[in-house]
Order: sequence, then C-alpha cells, then structure tokens
Amino acid sequence: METIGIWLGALLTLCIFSFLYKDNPFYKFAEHMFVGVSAGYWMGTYFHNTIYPKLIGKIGHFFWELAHKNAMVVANVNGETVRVQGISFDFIHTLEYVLLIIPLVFSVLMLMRIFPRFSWMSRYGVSLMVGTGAGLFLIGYLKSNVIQQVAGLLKPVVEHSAEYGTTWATVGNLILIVGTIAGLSYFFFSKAHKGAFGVMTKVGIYFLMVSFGAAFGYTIMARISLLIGRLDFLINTWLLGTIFG
Amino acid sequence: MKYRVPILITMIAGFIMIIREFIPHEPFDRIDNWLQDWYMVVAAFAIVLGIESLLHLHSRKISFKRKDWQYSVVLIVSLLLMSIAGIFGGIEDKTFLDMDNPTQITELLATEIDTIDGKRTVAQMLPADASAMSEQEQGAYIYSQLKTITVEVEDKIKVSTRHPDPKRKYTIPALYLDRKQLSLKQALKRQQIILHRGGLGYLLKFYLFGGFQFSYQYIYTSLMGTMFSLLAFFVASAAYRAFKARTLEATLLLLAAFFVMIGRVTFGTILGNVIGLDIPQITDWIMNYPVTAGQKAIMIGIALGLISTSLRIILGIEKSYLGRE
Amino acid sequence: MDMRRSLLCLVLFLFLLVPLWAQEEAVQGDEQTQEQVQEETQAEADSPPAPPAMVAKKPVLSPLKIAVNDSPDDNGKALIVEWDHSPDAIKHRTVKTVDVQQEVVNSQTVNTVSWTTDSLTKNFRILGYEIMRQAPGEGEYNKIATAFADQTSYVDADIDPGESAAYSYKVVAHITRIALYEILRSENTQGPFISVGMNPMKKTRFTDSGVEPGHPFYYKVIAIDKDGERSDESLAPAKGMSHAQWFSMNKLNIFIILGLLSFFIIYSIERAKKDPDLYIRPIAGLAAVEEAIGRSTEMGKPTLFISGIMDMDDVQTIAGITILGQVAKMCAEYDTPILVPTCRSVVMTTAQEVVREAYLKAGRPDAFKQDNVWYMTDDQFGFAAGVDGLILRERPSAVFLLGRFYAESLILAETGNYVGAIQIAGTAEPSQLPFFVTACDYTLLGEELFAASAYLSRDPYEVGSLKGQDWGKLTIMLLLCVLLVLGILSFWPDSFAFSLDVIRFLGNLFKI
Amino acid sequence: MNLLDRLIKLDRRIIFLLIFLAVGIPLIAPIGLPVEPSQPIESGYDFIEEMPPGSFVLVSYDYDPSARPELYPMGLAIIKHLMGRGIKVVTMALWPAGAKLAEEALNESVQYIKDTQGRELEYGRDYANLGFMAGNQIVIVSLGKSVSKTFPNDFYGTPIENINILNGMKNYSNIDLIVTISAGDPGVPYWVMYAGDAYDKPVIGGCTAVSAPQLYPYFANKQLVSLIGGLKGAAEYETLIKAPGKASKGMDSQSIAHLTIILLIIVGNITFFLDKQRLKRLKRRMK
Repeated sequence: METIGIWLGALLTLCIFSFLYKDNPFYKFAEHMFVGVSAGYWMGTYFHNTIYPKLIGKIGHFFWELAHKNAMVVANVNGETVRVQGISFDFIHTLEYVLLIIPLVFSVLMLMRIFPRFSWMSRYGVSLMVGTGAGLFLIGYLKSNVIQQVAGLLKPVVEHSAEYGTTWATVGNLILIVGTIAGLSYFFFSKAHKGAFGVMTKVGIYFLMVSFGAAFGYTIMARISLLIGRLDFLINTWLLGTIFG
Repeated sequence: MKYRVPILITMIAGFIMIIREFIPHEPFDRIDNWLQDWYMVVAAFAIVLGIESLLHLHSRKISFKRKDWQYSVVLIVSLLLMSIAGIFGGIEDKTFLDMDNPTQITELLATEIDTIDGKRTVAQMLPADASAMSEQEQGAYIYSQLKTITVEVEDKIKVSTRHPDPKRKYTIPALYLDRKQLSLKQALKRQQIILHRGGLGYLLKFYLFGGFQFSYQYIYTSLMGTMFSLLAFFVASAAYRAFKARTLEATLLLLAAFFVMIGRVTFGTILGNVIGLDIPQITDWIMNYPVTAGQKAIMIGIALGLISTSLRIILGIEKSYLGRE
Repeated sequence: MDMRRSLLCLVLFLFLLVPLWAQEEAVQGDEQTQEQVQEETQAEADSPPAPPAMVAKKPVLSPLKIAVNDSPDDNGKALIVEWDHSPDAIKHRTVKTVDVQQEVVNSQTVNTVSWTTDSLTKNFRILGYEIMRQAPGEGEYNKIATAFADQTSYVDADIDPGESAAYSYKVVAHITRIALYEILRSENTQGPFISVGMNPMKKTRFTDSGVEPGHPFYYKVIAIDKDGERSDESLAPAKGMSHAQWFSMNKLNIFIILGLLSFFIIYSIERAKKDPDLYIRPIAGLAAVEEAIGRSTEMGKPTLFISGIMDMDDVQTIAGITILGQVAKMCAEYDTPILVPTCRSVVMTTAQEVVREAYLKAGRPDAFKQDNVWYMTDDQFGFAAGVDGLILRERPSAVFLLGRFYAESLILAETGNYVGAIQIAGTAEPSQLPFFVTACDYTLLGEELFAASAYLSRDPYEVGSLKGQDWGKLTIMLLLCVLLVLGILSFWPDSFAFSLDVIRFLGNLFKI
Repeated sequence: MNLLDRLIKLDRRIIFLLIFLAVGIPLIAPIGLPVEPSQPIESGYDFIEEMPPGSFVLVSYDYDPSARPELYPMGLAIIKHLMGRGIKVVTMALWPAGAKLAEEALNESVQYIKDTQGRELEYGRDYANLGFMAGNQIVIVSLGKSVSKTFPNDFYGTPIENINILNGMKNYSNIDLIVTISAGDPGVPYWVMYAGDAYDKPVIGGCTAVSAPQLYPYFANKQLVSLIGGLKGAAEYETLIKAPGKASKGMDSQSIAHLTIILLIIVGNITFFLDKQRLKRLKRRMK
C-alpha cells in the first residue's frame, strides 16, 4: 500500500512540475484532482473539527447532562464523604446551552441561500462573521501592530550592543526611528507628496524598498528548502526507495 | 429586515468583541469564545454552499460536454470520495484491529483499558484456559464477548459543586468522577481502537478511514507540497525579471535582496572572509535596523487602515459586504 | 443621524468609565478586612503556644503569618496566599563534633576542618553549613565560608602558618524540618478545610485559582515534615476575598489609545460630510484600474478578481470585496466578463451579492452570471493550483489580487505575468508585499489597500476616515520625532539627564 | 538573434531548469560546506543550556506537511537538545496536521537519545504529545487557565490525568519555556501575544525563512528568546548540538541555488546595461 502511495505521490508531483513547461493534460488532471480532494478534505475537517464539537456534540451533551440531572455523585473530600447532586444548571452553564440556538439559527439562515427568494437571509450569518472579525482584528492589531511596535521604539537610543558595538547600534537606532517616520509619511493620503514632504516620502519609499528586497532575499531560502523537500522525496523515497530499492 | 438587521448584528458583535477586551467580568470573559465558535459553525455550514456551487459548475460542464469536461469528472469523483471518506470515516487517527489477524490480537492483548480501579489489560478478560487457545480463537472469543464484557470507565462530568447543605458550599478544583458501565467495544472505541471481524459496517468504516488517510497522506500532501515548492522556480524567475537597476528604488530593492541572499548562506561567510567583511553580521544589521524600520512603518500603517475600516464596519458606515455602498 | 452615532460612542465610553471608580472603592474596602484578619492571626500567634505533650518528637510548627490578596484583572478567579516561613523552616544549629587538622598541601600550610552530623539528620534536613573561625587576636567567630549539604569538610588556606594551631572553628548547620507546605481552604472559619495545593519548602507564595468572586475564603497553611507529620491546624485562618472587576486597569492605556484613534476617525468623518471635497493623493495602482478593464474589453478577454484566501471575518477580505463592487461595476459598464473564484464559501455568497448589486447599479442586471462567481476549495494551494489553471486557459488580460494572501501570492502573480495580464495587487500581509512588488505591475502597499475603496468611490465617509488615519499617523510621527530629539540629546547625558527619564516614561505609557 | 537578445528574452523555462539542477545535484552528491551559528539561534541554545534538568517545555507544532521540509529539522533539533538535557517535553499543535509531525519528531528524538546517551525515555514520564486542538489563540489563552481542561485527552486519546508528566504541568505557571514552530497563522505572533506577553513566559519561535524578517521585531523587542528562521536556522542549531541532519545537508543545495540566483541577477543586470548602451548607440546613429 505504501509503495502504491509513494508512486502515486511521485507521479502527481511530476504532473504538477510539468506545469512549469506548459499547460498540459497531466497538469489539468492533477489540478482538478487537487481541487476536488482538498475541498473534500476541508469538508470532512469542518464537520469533525467545527460542526460536530461546537454544535452537534454540544447539543448531544446537553441531553446527556439533562438525563444526569438528578444523579447523585459521591465524592471523597479530605476524608469526608460528600454527596452532591449530579449536574446543576447554574446561570452561565444554562446560558451556554440556550445560546447554542444562535449558531443553529444562523447556520440554517445561511443555507437558505439555496432558495433564491430567501437568499438575503444568508447576510445574517455573514454579518455575524464580519462583526466579530472586525472587533477581534481591531483590538488585535491595535495591540500588536500599533502599541507594541511603537513601544519597541521607545527605548534609549544609545545602545551598548555586544553584537554591533555601541556606535553601530546607536546609528541603527537613529536609522530605525528616522526610517519609521519617513515610512509612515509615505502612507499619508491627505497631503500631496510634494516639496519637503515629498522628499520625506521619497526617503520613506526607499526604506520600504530596502525592506521588501531584504524580505525577498530572506525568503528565497525557504522556497528552495521546499523544493529540496520535494526533490528529496523524488530522489530518496521514490527513485532510491522503490525503484532501485 | 434585509439590511438593517444584518447591520445591527454586525454592530453588536463588533462592540462586544471590543469591550470584552477591557471587561474581565463574566460573561464577557468567555463571550468572545462563544461568538467565535458561533461564526465558525456558520462558516463551516456554508461549505455546503461552496460544494454545491462547485458541483453545479462542473456537472454543467460535463452535461454540456464543454472543453476539458473529462477533468471535471476527475474533480467531482475525487471531491465526493474524499468528503464521504472524511465525514463517515472520521479524520482522527484510529487503530483498526482485525480479529482474525494473529499479530493484531497480540497487540490488542497488550492494550490497557482504563477503569475506575486502575488499568486492566484485555488479556485479563479472557477465560482461564485462554492460553490453550490459538490466537485466532482468542480473537473470536474477544469478538464474541465484545458486547457482553462490560468495563467501568471514568467519565468526567462537569459538575457545579453544590453541597446538599446550602450553607456549606464547596468549590473544589478537581472535577467529580462518574462511573460508567460500557461494553468493551465502546470502551475500546473511546481509545480510537476499532475491532472488527468482517462485519460490513466495520469494513466500510475501515476502508473509508483508510481511504481518507491514504489520500491525505499521499495525494493531498504530495500535491500541496509540490504546489508550494513551485515557488522556488517562481522566485528565481521573478528575481531575474524584476531585480534590474532601472531606478533608484529598484536598485535599493536589488541591493538589499542581494546582500541578504549572500548573508543567508555559507557562501557569504566564505566570501566575507576573503574580502574582510563580516557579511552575516552586516546582513543582521540590515535586517535589524533599516528593514525593521520599513516593516514597522508598514505594520503601523496597516493597523491604522484596518482599525478605521473595522470601526466603519462596526458603526454601520461600511456596508459594501452587503452589496450596498 | 450620524452625530447620534458619535454620541453613542461617547456615551459608551463614559459608561465604561463608571465601573472604574466603583471598582476602586471595592478594592479599598477589601484591604481593610484583610488587615483585620491578619491582626487576629497575629494576636493568636503572640499568645504562648500550649506546652508540648510528653513525646519524643516535638510537633511541627505552622507558619504564623498568612496574607491573602486578590490577584488583579482576572475576573476574581484567583487569590494569592503568602506566608512567612514556619519557625521550624530554617534553624541554625552548631555542629558539635568538629575536628581540625593541620596539613601541608603543595608546600602550603592549611587547616582542614571536618565534621560529622549524626545527631542532626534524624528529624531534620540539612540545607547547608556555615563555617566560622576565630583567628588568634580576634575576639569573636567570623563567617568565612558556606558549604553544601553533602560536604563534610572544608580546607582553610587563609591562615598564618606559624599559628595554625591557634585557630578555632565552629560549624553551623542550616537545618529544616519542613519538607512541604500545604495550603488549606474553607468557605467559613470553622471549616472543613480542604487542601488546594502543596508548595515545596522554599516557596511561600501560592496562587489559588479555584475561587469564586465575592465569596470570603479562609486559608490555613500547614507545614509537613519529611516523615509526613503535619503541623498544628488549629490556628486561626486568614481571610481573603476576590473581586470580579468590571474594568481591567492594566489595559487603561490601550483603552485611551483606542479612544483617541476612534475620536480622530469619527471626527474626520463628521468633518468630511460638511466638506466633501477632500484631497486624496494619487495611488498609481488605482489610477490603472480603468485602463486595465478597458484593455480587457479591447482584447475581448475576461477580468479576474481574487479577494484573498481568507474568510469574511478578515477585514482585508472585506476591503477586497469592497473594491470588487467597484471593479464589477466598471466591468458591467464596459461589458467585460468578470471571473471571481473564491477560496471560502461565505466569501462566495458575499461576492455574488456584491457583483449582482454592481451589475444592477450599472443598469445591466441581465449581464450578471452567478456562475462567474464560484467557490473552488478552502485549501490554500488547491486554490492556487485551480486559479493557475484558470489563468492559463482563460488568459485574462487584467488580474486583481486584493485581500489577504500568503505563500500562494507569487504562484498567482507569476502565472498572471506569464500570460501577459495587467496585474493590480494589494495586500496588508507584510510578508507577501515583496512578491507582489516584484511580479505585478501595480501594488497597493499595506494601508493603501484599505484606502482603495475610498479612492475609487470618493464617498465622504470613507475619505473622511482616511483623514482620521492620517491624524493617527501624524500623532505617532510626532511622538517619534520627540523620541528622536530626546535620543540625540541623550548623547550628552551630563547636560540632558532628563531625556532618558522622559523616554522611559513614554515607554511605560505604551507598556502592555 | 545574438546572445544579448537571447538573454534579454530569456525563456523562464531555462531559469526553471537551472534551479532544478542547482537544487537536485547537491542532494545526490553532497559538498559539505561549513555552517556558522548566528546570534538569534545561539541565544536560544544558551537559554536551553541554562535550564535545569526536569524543567517543562511546551513545544507547539503549528504547521502542516507542506512546510515540513523547512520546519521539521529545527523542531527535531530542539527536541533532541531538550531531551538530551533531561528536560521534559510536551508537544501540542494548533494546526491539525501538526500533531502527527510532533509524534514523529518525538519518536525520532527518543531513538536518538537512546543511541547517543543510552537512556531510555518513557512516554508519559519524560515526554508527551497533547495532540491538536482547534481554536487558535483561544487554545493558547486557555492553556494559561488549565492544561487539562484545554486538552482533556492526549494525542492517543488517553485522559490527561493518566499521564504522569502532565500532572506536574497544570498551566503556564509550571511551564518554563514555550517553543513554537509555525508556518503562518496561528503561529509565533499569537504565542508571543497571548502566552509570552500575557503570561510572561519565554518563547522560542521557529518559522519559515519567509516570515523571519516579519517576526524579527519580536526578537529585537525581546518578546522572543530566539528566532530560528528556516533551514539555515535549523542547520545552525544542528551544528550547535553537534548532530548534523537533514538541514545541514540541505544547506549545500541552498548555497548552490542561491549562487545560481545571484548569478542570474548579475547576468540580468549586465544584459540590462548592455541593452541600454545599445539603445543609446542606436539613438545616436538615428540622429
């Protein structure tokens, strides 16, 4: 079975690589298979990782707990035997179950899209996602991308760095501040990039370009290692492992 | 109803997500989890719509025999097989044990089952004269007893610990235990061990799960990894085309990429030793200061744009996602 | 109508501030009760302990002083119990059998001090030793070294060789009877007390996270020796109560910064309504949108639009969808088909709505084809493979990549480039910007993606919020300018000592 | 058409072929170029070196097989290092496919320890695998409240109470270090935000070389103890623990492929300038 799998994997790998030469039936086959398999995979994953544990499973658990509502649980507390009523539906606990109705209703509304007359109902689900996402992103980005980044700059400029020496670290810190100011100026929308301000934005764009170039150069490594992984599979696992085994 | 209610939902959800950051009091300490769970469920349900759209598109392609319709067959078949295997076979790792297979019986006999009074092995559940039985016979015995042997397993129940005497209320960190009588079959299933002896249901599950695992491991992973690795080629072709010193900006882009590329590999160290420069350190310095400056500017800018867009959404000003301006 | 909206914000703001004061009062009240309990405990401790029963082994003594405090900003879910060591915890005892020997090591005279500790180890654990010496002419013993618990000798080399016999030594053992502390809790003073945790002997602080807010809890800490013998449990317990807060004080700075930014944006929107003709600087990528669609029409090729690979909860996807509305409208006007494959089902439903509305607005609802907006797969690379095939076969002459992209960005952009399409890309995912910049004709950098819909629609609300963003940036830039000046001043720390303090102060303001 | 024209209109398929050969050939015939550890990797190594044996380390596998070639070696090197120092390792995953990769790395490391130090490590006593849990940052936050409530069962379905090692690891207060190896979201930023900053825990981040520059500010801000970027980071770590593996081997391919791209860029620029000169000449002649 494993050998078949390796052969299949290797052939599909070659099919995808053939795309680099030009579009061809092998690539078309692999591409359509990939779209189909991955969509099916995600469907299974959504069912088992989200729909079941977060909705269906919880509803099932609710009925199970309901059945055990009057059960007595005996426990040993510090040598003393205590009898406790099984499950008490206190406020929050009950609320958690009652509120399950919300995702249920929203999901049904979402599926109403299948009927063109009621397709507008799917907006309810969309707006729930949009609203929650917007709130979450707002706070998250405020903290990590504004406050944290500014806080990272607010430190003494003169730095005694063991790595670069005091001079270079200090120069670096000055460049860091100036570069951030200039970079931010590039993103100004309500002022024309002319005159002295234009010079500043120009410097800003230089900083952005250096940062893009460096990121690109840094990335090449990762991309090559992916190819190494694939070729390693083709050479060591497939060719050496199964054919010349 | 068509526009007002969705906007209201957005507003409420957004406001809750913002203020819960500042309110540690319940129910705000968990309301974000609830909201996220809910929308994840809604989004997960929506995949039905997506799959429907995909099937619709490709089945039309097939029925009208449009160009390349044969590949649509491949797509639909692989989609259906994979989703059926995924949903019915399950995606968690399982152990399937064939009761007619001697080596698997040995494996099973060593399996420990947790019961309330400690661990017991399956071997302890065999009759006294089991040692005289062949492994196949042991398997047959275990399989015949699957439903009759019951074991006690721990089952955690979430209990709000109210003492019968209301004045004495315990709040005990540990949860109470419940003893549950389960058949051996169920008990093993909890440990994702599935025993079968040729029954159709088991076989189906076995093959569905096996098929899912197989396609995940060999088809899906290979395709994903290969698609990802194409980037190695594209990075090179993009670099050859774009990294030309046309303007000052392009030159800076080129130089920064060049330096970092050299500094990232062993070659940089060797070259540096020859020309008397510590190239990895220079690369580090570039990454630490000028690059960080650019990154910070981008990150702060993005956050401001994102905050203002989010704010417009939450205040109901931005309605484009409903198709309205 | 919209003035009301801003008022609503303000009211909510104030509403959040109210519990802030209320909470502070509650905390103060709480501290008083704790002090009282501590005093009670202290009083109990001052009274002489009951005479020990006639047994061979003395009972273990409990720690006397226990303090229980609320741990802040956790919704009253935890209390911190702290105590002073039990009197039995660390004791000093002089070792009786100490032997001193004069030796010559490497032609140097030294005193070797060795000791045995039989009688000590019975009930106690040894933590270490202190070696004390009385040199000739010194009146008292001075500490010269410490030794580990497993050491039994020490070599003293710092002596006068002629008088080596005149030195006398004393070894003091640091011993403990306590192996563990156990923390007990009850909901009333009488008990029963249940164990909530154990600490190793050296730790005298315990966080109990099993409490409920608003209920008093009583704590006792008992010491347990290595034989498992427990100390007296009859001492009075210490009381503590946790409070569920309605506002996280440690997030006040985030709250204020959020308020400030929101104020900038809402205020600018209000201003923009009165004065709608605000200037926006040109954005190259967006000026090219019309040209790109026009070219598609000329060549009779479709336009391809991809709004990223994330779901609708991502604000970048929403930004992409917003631009999709405007691009689709132009496509409808130019009568060019627009293809929108999506990576998420919810994005598909939204995009269908948006494109349909756009065609409706352009007055061509009949030209809208729902099948041109379709779902492909949720999978990142499955989607990339599908879109690549689509680009190669349909050969679109304009490709829009606007939204959140990850590694597939370059796969899509290079394929688009290969078929010679005009590509307009934009993302706020910083790691993917370099690829779009190198492979696409126009790239909206980060924040420009969010500005795009304002630029295309010239809607005063959106333009106004752009202005608000600029205010936010200006504030940060001014702050950084101040930092720059202070930083340069700090080159002369003698003349401008204050600069470092100001930087530190500013840094604390932004601490999360 | 002369050489210059051919280079200007270089078919991208030739570039593809060059890259294919540059990566493939060293894999068949390794060269063995030396590796020099850099500061962000050394600081992580030193941190682990200074941890007392018996400490608890949580290693989160936040990637899937697509990033395996790049990220697997670094996780393996770190776990080998931790296990070799007698530190207790508990793995988990925020990405579904991560748990399986964690299992593989644990098994490989156990075998490595057995081969090099002769010690037999036992599941449940010295290491454990909690498996995958959906919920991204929520999982990270709730680990701070309770490990056992977040992960009721381990990867194999065993209830957490039955796993010895996890009885000593209630929440972040018992965890001495967090290692996250991630290929995107959820990954390093989430751990830094929700565990590092919120619970004041040291975090070591492992990432693909792509995300490294973006994550570098976290290291510069000292929110990360160490940032291990891509295969090179892994190769450096392998050098530090003196256990050269796949990463060190891959670095040869890396160097050659980098050289090829560098040469391509140089060739591209030379042709660009020659072409510009030729255009100037042509213009002059036209005049």
